[in-house]
Amino acid sequence: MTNSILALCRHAPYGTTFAREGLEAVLACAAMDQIPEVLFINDGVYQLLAQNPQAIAEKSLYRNLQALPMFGVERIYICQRSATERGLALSQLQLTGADVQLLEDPGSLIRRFDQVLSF
Amino acid sequence: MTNSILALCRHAPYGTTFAREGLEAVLACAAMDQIPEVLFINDGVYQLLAQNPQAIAEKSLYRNLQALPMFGVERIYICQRSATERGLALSQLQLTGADVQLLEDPGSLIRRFDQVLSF
Amino acid sequence: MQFTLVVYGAPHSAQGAGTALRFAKAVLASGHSIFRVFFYGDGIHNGSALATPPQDEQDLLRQWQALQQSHQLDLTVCIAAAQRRGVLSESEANRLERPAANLADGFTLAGLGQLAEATALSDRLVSFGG
Amino acid sequence: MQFTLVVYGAPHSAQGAGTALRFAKAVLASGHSIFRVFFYGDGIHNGSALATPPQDEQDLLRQWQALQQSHQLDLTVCIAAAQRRGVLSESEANRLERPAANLADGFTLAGLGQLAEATALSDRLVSFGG
Amino acid sequence: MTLHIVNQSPHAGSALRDCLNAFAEGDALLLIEDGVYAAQEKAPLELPENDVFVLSADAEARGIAIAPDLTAIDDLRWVTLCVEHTPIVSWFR
Amino acid sequence: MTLHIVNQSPHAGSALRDCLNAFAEGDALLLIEDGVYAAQEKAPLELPENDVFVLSADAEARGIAIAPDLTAIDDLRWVTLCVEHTPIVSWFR
Repeated sequence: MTNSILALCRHAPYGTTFAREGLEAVLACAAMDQIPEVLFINDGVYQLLAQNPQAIAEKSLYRNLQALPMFGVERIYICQRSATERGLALSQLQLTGADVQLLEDPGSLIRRFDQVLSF
Repeated sequence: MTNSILALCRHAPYGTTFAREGLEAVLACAAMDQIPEVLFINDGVYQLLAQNPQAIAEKSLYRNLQALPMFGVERIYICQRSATERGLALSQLQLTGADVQLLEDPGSLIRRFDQVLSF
Repeated sequence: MQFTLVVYGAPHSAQGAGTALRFAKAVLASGHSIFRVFFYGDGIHNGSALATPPQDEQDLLRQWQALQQSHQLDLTVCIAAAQRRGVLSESEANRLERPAANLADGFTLAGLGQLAEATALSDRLVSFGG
Repeated sequence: MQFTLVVYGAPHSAQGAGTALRFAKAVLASGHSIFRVFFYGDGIHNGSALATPPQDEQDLLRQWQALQQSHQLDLTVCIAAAQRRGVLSESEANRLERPAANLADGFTLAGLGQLAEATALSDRLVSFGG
Repeated sequence: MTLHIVNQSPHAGSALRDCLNAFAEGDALLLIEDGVYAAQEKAPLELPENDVFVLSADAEARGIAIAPDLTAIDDLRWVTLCVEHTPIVSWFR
Repeated sequence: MTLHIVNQSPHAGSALRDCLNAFAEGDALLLIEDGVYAAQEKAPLELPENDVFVLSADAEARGIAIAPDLTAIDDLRWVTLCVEHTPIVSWFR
């Protein structure tokens, strides 16, 4: 039995590299068959808002996130409070091929896991 | 005529190196006879609280700050609101040999200067 | 118990680098073992052989290296994060045609799979922020 | 007008490094000049010759170097901040007895006096956070 | 008059709040990088009534709709803003 | 039960507030590094009633007096806390 893993994605894209390097770590876990579940919380919910970063010469993190379901990462949560505080509706925060779930109580989700990776 | 300079010290000591590297820059300006005035604001006011960082293997920033007046840096301000929000009294925030002034309106101080260095 | 430490902070930039080292010592002093220390994000700078702090500041590199030697620690630097930021082994420097290598002795470059493995297999994982 | 830019952000870590480069280009495109770009704090990593971003990510180093060549930019890396963090010129590496040098062509190591001078003498100073 | 530059998300860090506490009448504010999240209509902090600018490259990158009373600018206009103001203060991290 | 670790000043960043929004009954909180500024008596955020720990090395370094209802601990006790809890979540930057 290996550990269950939650990836906690807390940072907005582009301002720092936490979001990008978090995604890379999640994909690496999935490639090793250690498929994490993913919680977008705090400014991390902005990662799921459609983006167009050409003018700042970055790759679209939003587009790269769409790869998650293809790698078997299908349990994806969004903190409801975080989305609401930022004026975002669930319909604006979507991943193709994944059933993104709104979460009211992040604390009780977190404690279900053995390990939590923070990004 | 050279520019008047304000150093804006906004960060707590130790958590990041902004405070230490800010002090080094201020002393370097003073050594070049470009004596800046210094405003401790936001978490920067914590720089002036007596410290004992031996257990984290750091040099005392507080002690090093005491060198400011010796280098001719004598106009030192503390943002009153920042101190009050943190429950700090002026008597806890002192530099030997300097006349530390409480400042009610940082915005009107800032605009008196040609250049502002942020740390 | 087996601990894994994930370090995001660069030395002489964020305190997390020093905190991780202190925590590692406490883990070992408590009789537990360290499965791996994984340096990620800016934390990869902990593996730079060129960092030269002033005499009166702590030298985290030498302390990590001493700990590595005395406890055969696995100090893994994420290769992708390190490439971007300019910490290279000899073989990486050759492969990427860069003029020099700067990965410190005692540290190993490896992929994110090492983080996945450590997360899956160690008893506890603790992250040290940047 | 003469601008000085102070850069605190490391490339591939904080966006400030890229923003500073874009701002520098806009300053020059506007017909103003750049007195100095001073790399301080984590910003000194902009001067690393070893940073090797993936092909599909922007290469800030080459862009700074191209700008330096075309406009004779003064790209000064704070020597004290760089020593701590492991960015060394050949002469510094020799002096400090370190195994390699990694300061990129086009960048110069110098003391904080260069920041003081630039602050005192340029018309505008803009800082780019980490 | 001062030009204040803020690069931090108003949800994640105190930079914008700290800046507004040091804002004087007639100053200008420029939101860049993650600071553009404060330029949305329902942002958590109330911005000054005049002279609030938003770097459009950063807003576009993040998919942010800029509130109508704010002014989106490009990099060249940013340079002009710097010419028009002194000092220039950056609020970051 | 989760051990939450916060290393950011409650005045400068959202890490502590974010953590408390994800705190469950029975969880423990450890304040380290700049996080210890939340351990003072008049800190800006209300902490949980039980199981709040403060790394004493960091509090002492910063000259902070820890509120009497919190528990100051050393590095060894931190390791024990980690043994007693799972998962361990760090809130930073």
